[in-house]
This record gives sequence, structure tokens and C-alpha cells, in this order.
Amino acid sequence: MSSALNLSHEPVTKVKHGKIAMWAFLASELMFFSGFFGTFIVLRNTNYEVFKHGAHELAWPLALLNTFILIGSSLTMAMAIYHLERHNNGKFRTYLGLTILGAFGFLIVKYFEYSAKWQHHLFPGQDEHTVFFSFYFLMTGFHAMHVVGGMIPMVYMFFKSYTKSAYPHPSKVETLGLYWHFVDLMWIFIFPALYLIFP
Amino acid sequence: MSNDHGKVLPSYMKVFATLCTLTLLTVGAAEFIHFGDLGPIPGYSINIFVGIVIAVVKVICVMYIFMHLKFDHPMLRFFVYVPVFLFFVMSFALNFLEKWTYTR
Amino acid sequence: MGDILHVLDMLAWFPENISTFGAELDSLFAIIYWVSVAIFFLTFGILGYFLVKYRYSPDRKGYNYHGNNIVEITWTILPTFLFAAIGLYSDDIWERTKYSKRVPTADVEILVLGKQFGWLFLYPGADGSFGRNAYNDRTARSLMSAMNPFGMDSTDPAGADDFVTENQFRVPVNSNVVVRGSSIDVLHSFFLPHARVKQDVVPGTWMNIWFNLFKTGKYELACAELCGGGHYAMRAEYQVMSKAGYDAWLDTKNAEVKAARSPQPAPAAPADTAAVASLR
Amino acid sequence: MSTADHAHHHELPWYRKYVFSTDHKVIAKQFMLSSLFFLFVGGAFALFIRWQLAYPGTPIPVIGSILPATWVTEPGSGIITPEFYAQLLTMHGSIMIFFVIIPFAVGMFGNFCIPLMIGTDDMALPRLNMWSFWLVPPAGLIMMAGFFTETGYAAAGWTSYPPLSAMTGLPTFTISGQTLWLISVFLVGFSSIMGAVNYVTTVLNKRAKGMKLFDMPLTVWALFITAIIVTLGTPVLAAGLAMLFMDNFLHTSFFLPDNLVTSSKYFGGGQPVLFQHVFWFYSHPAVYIMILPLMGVVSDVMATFSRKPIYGYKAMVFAIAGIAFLGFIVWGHHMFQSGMNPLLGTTFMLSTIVIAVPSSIKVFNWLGTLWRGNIKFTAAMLNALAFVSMFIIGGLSGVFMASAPVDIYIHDTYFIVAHIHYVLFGGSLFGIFAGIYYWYPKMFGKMLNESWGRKHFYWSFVTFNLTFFPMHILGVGGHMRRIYDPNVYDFLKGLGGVNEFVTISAIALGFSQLVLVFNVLWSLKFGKKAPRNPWRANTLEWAAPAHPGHGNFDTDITVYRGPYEYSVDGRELDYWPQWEEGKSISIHHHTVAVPESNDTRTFGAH
Ligand code: HEA
Ligand code: HEA
Ligand code: CUA
Ligand SMILES: [Cu+2]
Repeated sequence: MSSALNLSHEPVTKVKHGKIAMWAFLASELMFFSGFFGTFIVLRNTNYEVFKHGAHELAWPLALLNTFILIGSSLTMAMAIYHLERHNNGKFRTYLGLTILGAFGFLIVKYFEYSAKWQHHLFPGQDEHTVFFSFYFLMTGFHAMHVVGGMIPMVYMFFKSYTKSAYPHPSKVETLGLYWHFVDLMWIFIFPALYLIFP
Repeated sequence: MSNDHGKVLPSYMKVFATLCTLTLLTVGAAEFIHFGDLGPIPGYSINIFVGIVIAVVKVICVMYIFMHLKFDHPMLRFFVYVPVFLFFVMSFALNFLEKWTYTR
Repeated sequence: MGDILHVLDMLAWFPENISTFGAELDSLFAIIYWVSVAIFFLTFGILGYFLVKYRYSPDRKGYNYHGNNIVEITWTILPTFLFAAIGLYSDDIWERTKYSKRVPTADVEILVLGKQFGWLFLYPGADGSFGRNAYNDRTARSLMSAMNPFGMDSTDPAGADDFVTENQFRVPVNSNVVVRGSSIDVLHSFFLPHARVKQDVVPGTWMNIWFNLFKTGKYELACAELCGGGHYAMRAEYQVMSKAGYDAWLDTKNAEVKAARSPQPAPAAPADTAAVASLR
Repeated sequence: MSTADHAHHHELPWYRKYVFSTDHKVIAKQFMLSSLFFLFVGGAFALFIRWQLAYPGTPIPVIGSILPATWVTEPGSGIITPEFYAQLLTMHGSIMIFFVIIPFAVGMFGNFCIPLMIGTDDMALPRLNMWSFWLVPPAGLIMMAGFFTETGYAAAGWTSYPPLSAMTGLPTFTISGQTLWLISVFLVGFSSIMGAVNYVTTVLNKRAKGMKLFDMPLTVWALFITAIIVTLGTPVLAAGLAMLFMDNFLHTSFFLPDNLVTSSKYFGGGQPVLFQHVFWFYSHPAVYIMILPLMGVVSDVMATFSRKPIYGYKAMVFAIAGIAFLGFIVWGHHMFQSGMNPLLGTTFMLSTIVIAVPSSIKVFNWLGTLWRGNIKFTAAMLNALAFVSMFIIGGLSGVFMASAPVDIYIHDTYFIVAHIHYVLFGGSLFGIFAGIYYWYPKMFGKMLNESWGRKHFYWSFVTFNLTFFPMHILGVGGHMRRIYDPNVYDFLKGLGGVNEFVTISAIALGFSQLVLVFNVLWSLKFGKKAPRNPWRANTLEWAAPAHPGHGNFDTDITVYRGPYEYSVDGRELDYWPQWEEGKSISIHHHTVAVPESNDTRTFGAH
């Protein structure tokens, strides 16, 4: 097999493999959360009172804080990509660091929220709020798992950017960025759906 | 990404500012103002539609600017359009539950 | 030969039909069956013919032909018409058998509950109307328990004569029987093979089931939705009786209920328990 | 299987070559191996089922006395319990669907065919691809590990409807077979998604020079569209499984209504039917996941062996796309009797009936492909023909059920079971056989023994029909599915003979499959060495060396024409590979070769 053979040519669509794959994966993620929201809508309609009372128990100011943190980290992620594409390694590292901090902060706030719920016995199977708190833990839980899932490669890239003179794969960061914005995007729906009580 | 470079950063900031404002607006629309009821189903006020519209605007901002849908290959948009369409199909059918047809 | 034909004639295998709309369902089945048989012979005929006619021969070549849009459109549109006809005709029957608003006014109304593994039936008793129970009052659902599966409120006088039967029920011939069905644990399916009735019963909701049977006799009710190990044995029997016979049966039942109640043990729940236990 | 091809490569350690390989062909073989294994596991479960149905209450022959004590009524009796029967049918259905047909159809053919048929060296993301396989065996083991739990295997059917599957009897945080089932299916789902994302990217981005989308063989088209269904459908199932898992394991109540009498632990508010919606939103598209790739495979096989272009290539592509799209809006036909709003029943009935239209387009185009062909009955072709004919029967029985009022009676009877097996065994599995017979030479570099192949085909085909056709009769007779002992019911008494007949045929069918395994193994060792293009076919995989190594091709690939230019006028050979240069014109749906000039005629370069 001659190594001169070049079958893995330039992508046909001119879009990087990683990016298409990530978008396809995000389409899949959208359907995943669609499943949750579809059932959420139905059960909210049939259990409106329960959902209303449940939402009263949640601390929307904390969630609001988290919203800002996530939006902020989305911004810093976009900036990080912007600077990496312009070979601005220092700034890339700063913004990526900020993004990681944001993710971390988000999880800390979440931790406080969850432990408060735990102390007040506000988890599924405890009282008549079960349906609502089922959804609360389901949706925020999966969302938090996505946050963790995003942090791992971010931290990896962050340290790689120290060991090498610069992180060498801007397209990978861009792909990760897509994912990270998606995490933000899901929160944009989860926040009003769970925390805010629409009269 | 090979679009006009000068405009990218300011557009990010604009999106960020929009997102923050809209977030505050949602909270306001949900917790503090009551626009009035909509139909017989409990929990369906005009507020909820305000909330949904705001969320959709926010999401469009994120997708088109932060996620570059506006600048990238148009094919990529289908990865959003199709799931959204299917979400509507699914929600439509799911909400036809028997609760309202069999039980009185 | 006749036996083979019998084996292949699928329509001959149906159990006898005893319900008014059953004939319609069977004939719809028959229509689709004959259409399918026709399509089967058409396609298999063509297939077999081609396979024989165009089998390999070294001195022939295939025919390079990429297809023809007119042909393509024809064989898209023809099946569309056929299927649309089947669909529209089916929908007509479907609406009549299942739509809630098309359920006829009831001559007899029964509640049925599936449980692992058996069926419970609640009859309105002498006064012909149910007392407060889980079906007609949502708040009564909190009364539901293993002892009182229908959530009957023993303080409601209208319910004093309601009686429960287990794994058997009786209905009069030629009358509209409306059954409201639910379950107390998992999904079951209320299946009357001879009456061509099938409806899953779902805990938490009450289904409308109705039928009108024109032939008297003893038949079987099966559970058609997997509900655990005992699913296969979740069988009940029902009798379609002449009107007079049915009334007589109701009278004996009512007498039994009265008898069971007369000692007046304790009020509230135990009374219901006794009703369930004694009126198998 | 390291041949001389590997010589130029730097040597990989053995485990990177055979176990954690990123080579798509190795991964395809791995999928094939694991699916074959599970086919026999699932098949063995089926034979237990059959025995019980034909001879209820009699001990299983031969192995009855050594069955585990939890399976049988009393140790050593060999008579299985009703609970174990429910576990059997659940495991049979789940294994066959999640560990046999989907891995075969999507995993094996997707991996093997896509890169080769679009003329590239590997998948776009080879490592992701590797992981998509390596989730499958652990998932299978997790599902089978249900055996070691208190309750045994999952026992709520492959559809696992709650509340039954939420196992209301057990305390919180108890792992049951059902819990493991949920985890396992979640994992295979994730594996499918990873694979599908990869296929989509590969097809979009890695096509060989000159290959337009409409130059792709139908196999690739079908796999591409299937991959889209997987990306969009599977996550919805995953969401449903996640919720059901919480209900099952943590006692939440997404799908559990108020006032369940059996348990005081629940506070309700949920909707059991909701799970069915979510489940079928995936699982109906999933049945097309299981058949579309094979429709592609069969199209390729049929074009090759009738030496003809596919009749209406574009119509075929649009039909696949149409089935895929419609597949997403018909899921309610599984729920006609579930207590779903009957109004939705009407909608779903109409959309379901419409989906028969693209299917008929496909059937007619296959027939059109045979028309005026020069048909060679190789084992692959025979299996492909079986696919078409059995799919017609299975599809027609689908139309019965699609009609909601007819479905009232036949829902959850053996009529459904007959339909399932006609489309899944008669359709998908015969399609898979066709694909195996067709691509085996390229996969292993050896020809598969034709005469054993035909024996396997004839035996399977006959016993298949003897096994599953009578099930229609059982269904019409009212025989419910998933029942342990039909003799409980008087109205089923007359069907005992049919049941017995089915069982005997099923045993014969099961043992016929041993021929396939024997053939695959025997030919691996003693088979003739395969030439590069044994079937004289057009598609790109046949441009690769007889047993391609890592990197697939030994020449640069440029695509000059569509995949089905057989028997072109003006050529001596009756095929015209996609990678061969040459000019042609199209006159009235014919292709005619145009000699450019005398010296560039390269006919018969192979
Ligand atoms: C590969 C898998 C596969 C495929 C392809 C199909 C294809 C179809 N299926 Fe099937 N189905 C299953 C697998 C599959 N199914 C399974 C596993 C179940 C059971 C699940 C469970 O409950 O466990 C099921 C159950 C099932 C049900 C639910 C039954 C019930 O539980 O009550 C229904 C109801 O509508 C249905 C319908 C159809 C239809 C209309 C098609 C159509 O796509 C068929 C279209 C094909 C044709 C129509 C034939 C070809 C056309 C012609 C020959 C042309 C005709 C010519 C003219 C009209 C001129 N299927
Ligand atoms: C691709 C899918 C597929 C395949 C190939 C099969 C293959 C077979 N199936 Fe199955 N089946 C399903 C998918 C499939 N099935 C599904 C989805 C269900 C629904 C499940 C549910 O209700 O939830 C079902 C349900 C089902 C039932 C209904 C059970 C019930 O409702 O009670 C029956 C009953 O006869 C049955 C029988 C068979 C038989 C006899 C085979 C034969 O073709 C099997 C042939 C056998 C082999 C290929 C293996 C041979 C093995 C050996 C030779 C080794 C012998 C060793 C020992 C016996 C130890 N199947
Ligand atoms: Cu009850 Cu099956
Ligand atoms: Cu379906």
C-alpha cells in the first residue's frame, strides 16, 4: 500500500469532520431533551398545581445567577475560539480558563441548590411533589452531567496549551465550543421551565 | 469565520448583552407581572408565551452568532431545523393524551 | 385437499362473531385479506415469471434501462388510491367503534378493573346507578385499596346496592353494554375475542368500551397485554343472557347484597370488604 | 488475517489490530461476530418459547434436567415457569432487535460498506467508531446479567411498558433484571448514535473524487438515511429510558399514575401511556432502521446478479427518504388499543397506510430491475429474492394492522408475531444473509462455499415459511401473544395442532442456521481465494484488493459514473465499474458507451 495514496482528501463539504459530527450529535442531543420537554409539557398540563407548588420551593435567584454564569462562559468560550484562531495563545488560555471557572462555578451553585433540596426532603418519592421533583432532578441532573462532560476536555486543552507552545487544534476547540454553547442553550429552556412560575 | 473580522467581537458582546437583558425580562415576565389568562387550562397565561418567545429569541442568538450558524455552511442548519420540527410533531401528539377524552 | 384449503383460508379461523360491529370488522379484514391475496398473486406471479423467463443464459445480456418516470408515477398513484380507499373506509368504522362521543347510550353500565391477575366487575345494583366511586368522582380515588379497589364510598347510600363480581360477568343480549375500564396496578387489556373487542385498561384513567351482543351463551374474556407471570391465566368468563334471565340474575344478586349487609357489622370500609369477599 | 497488505505498515500490537482496532473492516467483522453469537442466544430463547407453547407443561427435552432452578417449576423438572416465560420472550425480542438485527444491519454493513463503497480509506472519526462497537458487548453482558438478580431477566417484553417495568414491588435502589435491561439498552442506543454520527459525517465528507450524492450505491444511501433516523430517533428512546430508569430505580413517578393500589410508595401524577409514545417514537423508526439498510443491500445484490441497472434509481432513493420521514409520524399505530385518544388513532392510521406507498414503489422497482435481466441464482441473489418476497408478505400483513379497526381484534395476537418475523426474519435477516454472501469475499478474501450457501438458503426459506406463516392463522384464531399456556382458554383449544407444527418447523429452522455458521467458518479456512471482483460488479469496494488492508485501496479512486451501469450498449463487458474512465451518453433511459478514440479504450482492464 503506497503511502502516496491520498484517499482522505479535503472534506467534500469543506466543513471539518469534527464539526459535522458535532452538529449531528447536537441534533441528537436536541431530540434527547425534546423527549424530556415533551413529557414535561404533558405532565405539567395534567399536574399544574403540583408543578406550581414545586417551583415555589426552588430558588430562582440562584438559578438566575447560574444563568448569568452560563451565558458568561458561553461568551468567554466564543472569545477563546476567536483568539485561538488568531494564534493568540495567551488570550486563548485566559478565556478558556474563565470558561472553566464558569463551569465550575455553575456546579458549585448547583451543589448548594441540591443540598438544600436534600435537607428539605425535596426529592422524588418524598411527598406529593414527586412528579415535579422527578423532572427537576432529571433535567438539571442531565444538564449538569453535560457541564461536567464539557469541562473534562476543556481542562485537558487548558493544560495542553501550557505544555505546547500553543494548543495545536483550533478546530477541536471550535467543536467543543459548539457543544458548550449547546449546554448553555439547553439551560435557556430549563431555567424558565422549572424555576419560574408562570401564573 | 472568514467573515469580516472586525465585527465578530462586538457582535459577541451584543449577543451577551441581549442574553442578559432577556434573561431578566423572562424573570420579570414570570414572577412579577401578570398579563392575563389564556383559555381554560390552568397555567396557560399570556406570560408563558412571552416566556417561550423570549427563550426562542435567546436560543436563536446563541445558535446563529455564538455557534456560527449564520456564517457556516447552510447544510448545518438542518441539524437544528429537523429536530425542532420533530419536537413539534411529538409534543402535538403527546398532548392529545386521554386525560381529556376518557376521564371526565 | 379440502383440508389444505381450509388451512389456507384464513377467514375460516376466526372465532364466531357475536357482536353487532364485529361483522363489520370481520368484513373489513376480509376486504384487506382479498386485496392482499390479489397483490400477493400479482407480485409473486410477476416475480416468478421474471425469474423463469430471465434466468441466466450465457448468450443473452441484461437490458440497460434506467426506468421510466411515467411508469414510476403510475405505480405510485395506483396504490395511493387503493390505500386511501382502505384508510377512509376503515376510519368510518374506527370512529363508530372507538370514538368517545360515539359511545351509545348505555342499557347496562359496568365498571371493570384489571388487577394482577384477574378481573373485577362492579354492577350498579338494584337502583341502576353507581354510588360514589373512583370512576365517577376523582376524589374518591384516594379510597382505592386492595380491599376496596373501586374506591367505593360506603357512606353514599346510592352505592349500598352496588355489587362486585370477580372473574365473571353477565350481560343481557341485544343491549348496549358500556364498560368503563381501568386497572389498579399495571396495564391489562380487556379482550373479548368473540365480540371483537379489545381495549387496554390503564391505571389512572377510565376507558370507554362498549358492545352489543346478539347471541346468548358462555364466552371468554382474556387479558391481551403482558402484565406479569400470571398474564396467561388472567381469564374471565362472561355470559350473554336473555333479558329475562339477566334480570333474574340481577335480582338474586341484589338479594345476596341485602343479605350480606343486613347484619350490619361495622360501618365504613369493612362493609365494602365483605361485599368484595362474599360476592365472587 | 494479516496478509501481505500489512507489510508496508508499521506493525501495530495485536490487540490494536484485532481487538481495539480503528479499522472499519475489523470493526465490521467484530459486529458480525457478536451479532452471530447473539443470534444463537436469542434463537435458543425462541426455541424454549416454542417448546412451551407446543407442549405446555412438559419438560424441555435433552437439557431440561440441567436448567437453573429459578427457571423451572421445581428443580430438575424441566418445566419452565410462567415468570421465566415472560423473561424468555423479553430477552428473545430485545436480543434479536438490539443485539442482532441493528448491529448487523447498521453496525456491520454500515462499517464495512460505507468507506469502501464511497472509495475512502476509513471512517471520518475512526476512534469514535471503535467505541461504538465496544459499547455493544458490555451492554449485552449487562442485559444478560439480569440472570443473577433476584427477579431474573427483565420480563416486561421488549417494549417494557410501565407500570410493569417500573417493578412496583421492589424497594428503592434495588437492581433488578429490568434495571439492567434499561441500562443495557441505553448503552446500545448510545453506541448507535456514535456510529450514526460517524456515518453521516463520512458520507457527507469523504466521498471519492467525482462522486456526487446521486452516484452513491443504494446501500450507502440507505445507510446514510438510516443513520439520520438513528441520530434523531434513538435519543428520544434514551430520554424515555432515563425516565423509566428513574421510575424503576429511584421510584419517581413519570409514568406511574396516582393511587396505584399495589404500592403505597408512589405519589403519582404520571401517565403510563406517555412512555408508549416516547418508546414508539423511537421504535417505529427503529423498525425502519432495521430494514432500510437491507433494502439497500438487496438493491445492490439484485442489480449485480440480474446484470441490470436498478430500475428507477432516484425513485428508490426518494422512497427510502420518504419511508424515513413518514416513519417518524406513524408511531401511534402500535398504540391503537392503548387508550390513546381515538382521534389520534385516525391520524396515525392514515399516515401508516400512506407509508405503504413508498414501500410499494420499492417493491415494484425491484421487480422492474429483474425485468429483462440475466438473472444468476447465486446464494446472495437467492437470499435477496427471499427478502423481496418475504417483505411483501410481511408488509401486507402490516396493512391489516395499519387499519385501526382491524387492529382491534388482531392487536397483541400472533398475527403481530407473524408480521414481526416476516419483516424481521424474512426481511432483515434474509437481507443480512444476502449481504454476508455478497461481501464475504471482500471481507475475508475467501469465497464462501456456494453449495452450502444454497443449502442454507433453501432450508431456511422453507422452514421459515412453515414456522411463521401458520402464526397468521393462530392470530386470526385469537391466540394472544406473550402467553405461557394457550390451553387455559377454551377458544384456543383448536389451535394446539398449529402450535405444534410451528414448533417443529422452528426447531428445523434453528438448526438450519448452523449451516451458515459452519459455512462461514469452513470457508475462512478452506475457501477458494477470492479474486478482486468476483461478481463483476460496479461499485467501488470491488476496486480494492481482494482482501484489503488498512487504508483499503491500492489505487487512487476517481468516480466517473453511477453505480449501476450494467450491460451498457457499446461495451464488450456487461459491467462498467464506477472507477473506470470512459464516456457515455444517455438516450431514452439507456446508457450507451461512446468510444472516445481507439487508443484509450480500456475495456476489460481487470
Ligand atoms: C423491519 C421491521 C418492520 C417493518 C419494515 C414493518 C413495516 C410495517 N409495519 Fe410493522 N412492526 C414491526 C416491524 C416492522 N414493521 C414490529 C417488530 C412490530 C411489533 C412490535 C411489538 O409490538 O412488539 C410491528 C408492529 C406493527 C403494527 C402494530 C400492530 C399492533 O401491535 O397492533 C403495525 C400497525 O399498523 C404495523 C404496521 C406496519 C406497516 C404498515 C408497515 C409498512 O412499512 C409495510 C409496507 C409494505 C408493504 C405494504 C408491502 C409491499 C407493497 C406492495 C407489495 C405493493 C402493494 C401493491 C399495491 C397496493 C398495488 N407494524
Ligand atoms: C430479528 C428478530 C427476530 C428473530 C430472528 C426471531 C426469530 C424467532 N422467533 Fe421471535 N420475536 C422477535 C424477533 C425475532 N424473532 C420479537 C421482537 C418478538 C417480540 C418479543 C416481545 O413480545 O416482547 C418475538 C417474539 C417471538 C414469539 C412470541 C412470543 C410470545 O409472544 O409469547 C415467538 C413464538 O413463537 C418467537 C419465535 C421465534 C422463532 C421460533 C425464531 C426462529 O427464527 C429462531 C431460529 C433459531 C436460531 C437462529 C438459533 C438456533 C439455535 C440453535 C440451533 C441452538 C440450539 C440450542 C439450544 C436450544 C440450547 N418470537
Ligand atoms: Cu393482565 Cu395480562
Ligand atoms: Cu411500527
